[in-house]
Amino acid sequence: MKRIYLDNAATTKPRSEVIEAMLPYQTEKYGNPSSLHSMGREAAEAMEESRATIAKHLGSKPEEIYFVASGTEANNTVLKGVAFQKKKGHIITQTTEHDCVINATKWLGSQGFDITFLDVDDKGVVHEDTLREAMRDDTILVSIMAANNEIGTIQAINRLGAIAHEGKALFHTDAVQAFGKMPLSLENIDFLSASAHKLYGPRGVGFLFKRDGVWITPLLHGGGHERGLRSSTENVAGIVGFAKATELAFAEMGSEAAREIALRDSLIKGVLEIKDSWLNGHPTNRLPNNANFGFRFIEGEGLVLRLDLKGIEASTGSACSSKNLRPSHVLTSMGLKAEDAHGSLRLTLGRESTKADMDYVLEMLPGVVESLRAMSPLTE
Amino acid sequence: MKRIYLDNAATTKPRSEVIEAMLPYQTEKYGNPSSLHSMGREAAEAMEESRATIAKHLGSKPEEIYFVASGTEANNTVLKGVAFQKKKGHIITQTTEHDCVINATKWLGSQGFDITFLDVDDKGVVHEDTLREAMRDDTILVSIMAANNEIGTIQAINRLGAIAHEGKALFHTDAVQAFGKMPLSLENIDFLSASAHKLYGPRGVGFLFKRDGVWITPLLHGGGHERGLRSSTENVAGIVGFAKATELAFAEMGSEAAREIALRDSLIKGVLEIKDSWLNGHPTNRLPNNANFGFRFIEGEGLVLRLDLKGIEASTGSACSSKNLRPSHVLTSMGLKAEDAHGSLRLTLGRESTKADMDYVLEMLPGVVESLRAMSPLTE
Amino acid sequence: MAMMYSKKVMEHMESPKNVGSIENADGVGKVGNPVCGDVMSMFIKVENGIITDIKFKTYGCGAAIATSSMMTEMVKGKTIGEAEKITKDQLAKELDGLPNIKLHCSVLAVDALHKAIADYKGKHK
Amino acid sequence: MAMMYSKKVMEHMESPKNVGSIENADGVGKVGNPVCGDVMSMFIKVENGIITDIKFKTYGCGAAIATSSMMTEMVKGKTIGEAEKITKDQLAKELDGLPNIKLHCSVLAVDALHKAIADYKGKHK
Ligand SMILES: Cc1ncc(COP(=O)(O)O)c(C=O)c1O
Ligand SMILES: Cc1ncc(COP(=O)(O)O)c(C=O)c1O
Repeated sequence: MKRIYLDNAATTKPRSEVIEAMLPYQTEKYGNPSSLHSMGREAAEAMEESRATIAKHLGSKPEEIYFVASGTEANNTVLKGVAFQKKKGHIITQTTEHDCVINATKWLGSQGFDITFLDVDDKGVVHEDTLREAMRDDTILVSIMAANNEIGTIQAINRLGAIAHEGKALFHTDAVQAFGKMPLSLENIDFLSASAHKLYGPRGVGFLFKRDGVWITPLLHGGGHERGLRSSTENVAGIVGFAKATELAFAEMGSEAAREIALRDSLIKGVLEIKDSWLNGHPTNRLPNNANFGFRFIEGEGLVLRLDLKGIEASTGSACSSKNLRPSHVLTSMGLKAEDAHGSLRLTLGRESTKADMDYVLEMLPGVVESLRAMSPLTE
Repeated sequence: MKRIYLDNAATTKPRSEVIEAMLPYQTEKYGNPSSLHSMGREAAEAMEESRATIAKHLGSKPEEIYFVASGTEANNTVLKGVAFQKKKGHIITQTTEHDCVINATKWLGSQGFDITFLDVDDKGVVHEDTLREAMRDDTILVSIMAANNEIGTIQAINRLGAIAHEGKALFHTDAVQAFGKMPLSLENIDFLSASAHKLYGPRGVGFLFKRDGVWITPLLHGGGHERGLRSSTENVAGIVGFAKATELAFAEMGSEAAREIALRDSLIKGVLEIKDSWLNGHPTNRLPNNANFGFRFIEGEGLVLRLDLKGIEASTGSACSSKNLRPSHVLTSMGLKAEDAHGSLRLTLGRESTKADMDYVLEMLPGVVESLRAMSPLTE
Repeated sequence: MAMMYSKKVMEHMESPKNVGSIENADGVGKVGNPVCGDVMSMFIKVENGIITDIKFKTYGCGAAIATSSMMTEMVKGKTIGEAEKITKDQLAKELDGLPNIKLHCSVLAVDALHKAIADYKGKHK
Repeated sequence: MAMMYSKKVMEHMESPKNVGSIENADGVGKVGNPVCGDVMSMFIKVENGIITDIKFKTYGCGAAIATSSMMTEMVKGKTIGEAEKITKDQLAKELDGLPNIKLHCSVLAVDALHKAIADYKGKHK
């Protein structure tokens, strides 16, 4: 059976160019960049070239890019790093952030920091006034994601960053889903997180952009790698792979986004013909590859497992949600009732998605929904 | 020019079997283990098999193994995780630990924890009495490395762990250099850190053994991966590679250790014929692959660079030391004068090291030492 | 650890047995709450103390559907007394195990059956 | 960021120029401390206000050796006045740059030369 992968927000298939770029640094060029000998220096050079490549595309200085092992680590590094550095104060974030921002922030709340979770509207958008009203004299950090992983909603990070900077707060954005998929301006941003595996790069590598002149407490203390911010022997192969993935993604960003939007919109149109279904998130201001649907009377996991039996790989929301039973906090934050939030289906397109894939989904999905509804006691 | 890699304590060349085992999970089997669909479940299975493999060789339960991104992360997770969990108390470690243990502990000192750094003897050994005397009623954690990265000295972790457990303290061992190179008993150990790239596995993956029934505060909060202890989309390829490297290392552990010891001892014997040279660390109770020499009147970096020009890749001590100018804290802790600590040379053998390599080093090294001494104002 | 369903669970998920409702059932039990993501209804037909027919409707995850389906299979043809003795552990075992996080689904299936039996007993006192 | 030496530094490291000492030197300057890991001695020969010969001995890292060697090359044949004007930045530039962490080595080389010149001046007042 042909398999159709529509879970690109969970992780992506590394491009063959990425694998090829990585391989030498996994095999022959295995030096530790901290080693003084030739092989060490060769590894250090590859790493610095990768840093420069990423910086160029992001629009930062190379020395503002710090390699880490994941988006989660980048986010934890900023949130805890600012908090530990400032020792006390008020942190603002919002309700539809990724679990790693939510849970790191909640933990800081338990350590004596004041936390505000901003509300979003029914499309998942954080309003500027909401942030403006929450700002306090002792606000040390505002963290608002660039684009949401479940519903794809894009936030106005440039304007929100400006509001944070009207006060004394630093501004962080989790761009794990957005980096390489849409243009990002660093104008009002002090920290930005990204993860390679969302962009056809390898798992196990991410980066943190940290504006020069801001210092934060490291999360991983040690040998002083990454200019003291993130110690650990560097994953050179992963870093080289991330740079290659970045280069390729930026080269085709505009055209690929347009292609995916067209496919995705045809998918949305078709799916919404199913009775008692709706689109979660913003109708237009969303990531090019994201579609997220609700279906009344049925539960998302059954939907995903039955679609899988038809060769369609999808998700109920964040991939992480398979680890707990609560309905998506993103959907309930937008005002969905718990029972409606349980019935969500996320389809996230990728480079390899085709019109034929969309057609196949539109052919299969109504029957799957139907069969689960026939089984549901809620339709009675 | 043939190149001879004698920096295996810094990092190792991933085995071809490891690269092969990883490749499918970088290319076709790229699912996120948290995804419910087939490819996600396939990735989850590969990950759990890897966990089981490592657990079997370590002698733990699979669910006591937590994958992380590096040895540094494993160590930071334990030190900070115990500290944050207990909120206050006394932490004991010792002066020749890796920078990541030293610096994480010092930072905890700045956060209100009491810290004791135990002294070592002139071979780098921590004595049981030293620990016994330092134990206090409020000691929450004792962290002593299994084997040192610079001088290879092996600590009696089983007996030191027993002493920690006579009190109420938990016991951690940094086994980043020891895992897979020597037998380790978990009898008196609550936490153990390891890193794949020291064992012919990939960079960017490590594990933390955490005994069941002990809970610590996570360092990376997030989606709840690794049973809530370490969130981040899992680096499945890296994990599979680590398991393969572990399997192969344990299969040949005894014979390879014997082989390396024989080579290393012949090297030591030859090098010590150079005037004003000595061996750092313990003469016998050291890692099979480690040799660390001191040469009076010359500085280590020059030595490493000049050996590199002859095709020999070596190190002055810890690879990390290329980032600061202080003499090795390990060597000064053992009582070496700063000027003698500056002149150290670490040669760490690996699977591919041969007798011919040792002979070549013995042929080249005396001349290199000589030429640097001729340049040194200290010989006057 | 990631959540993994056994092959047995997946089979029941793919083709659940005894889906539907029974008109004029002798006993009906409905448990769960859509807010929590699981609702199960069980319908039984009883003749001479034997459960001759049983059907279910379930809103919920794969484990909820599979345990419902498995329960109906195990119960059909058994006496009320035998059926009442089926435990959540037996159910999970017959399904070759359930992920820890999903064990509550087997509780739900047991509850639904007990409620249907209680309903039957209440009506036929 | 990892430490990277320029090709020029490595060349001087491989074959440093003017290594050694000068017997009966007109000026000698020794700076640094073995505890810190760097010691440099510079020996100069001066004729008619021109540094006609210069040699060095250095205990230290690659950058220390390379800056010493480069300094001797730059100084030889220059007048005392010209030699005194050589700055640490010129030295680093001639070596195609030095890692930040190693910039102090260029300071050391300048200091050693200045001390040798001061020694010469003190003796020939
Ligand atoms: C003893 C010891 N602990 C910890 C580490 C850190 O491991 P990693 O580089 O994987 O972070 C190393 C090596 O770098 C080491 O040798
Ligand atoms: C918005 C967002 N932030 C953070 C993360 C965490 O990234 P990683 O899995 O690389 O830790 C993810 C994905 O998992 C994400 O979608």
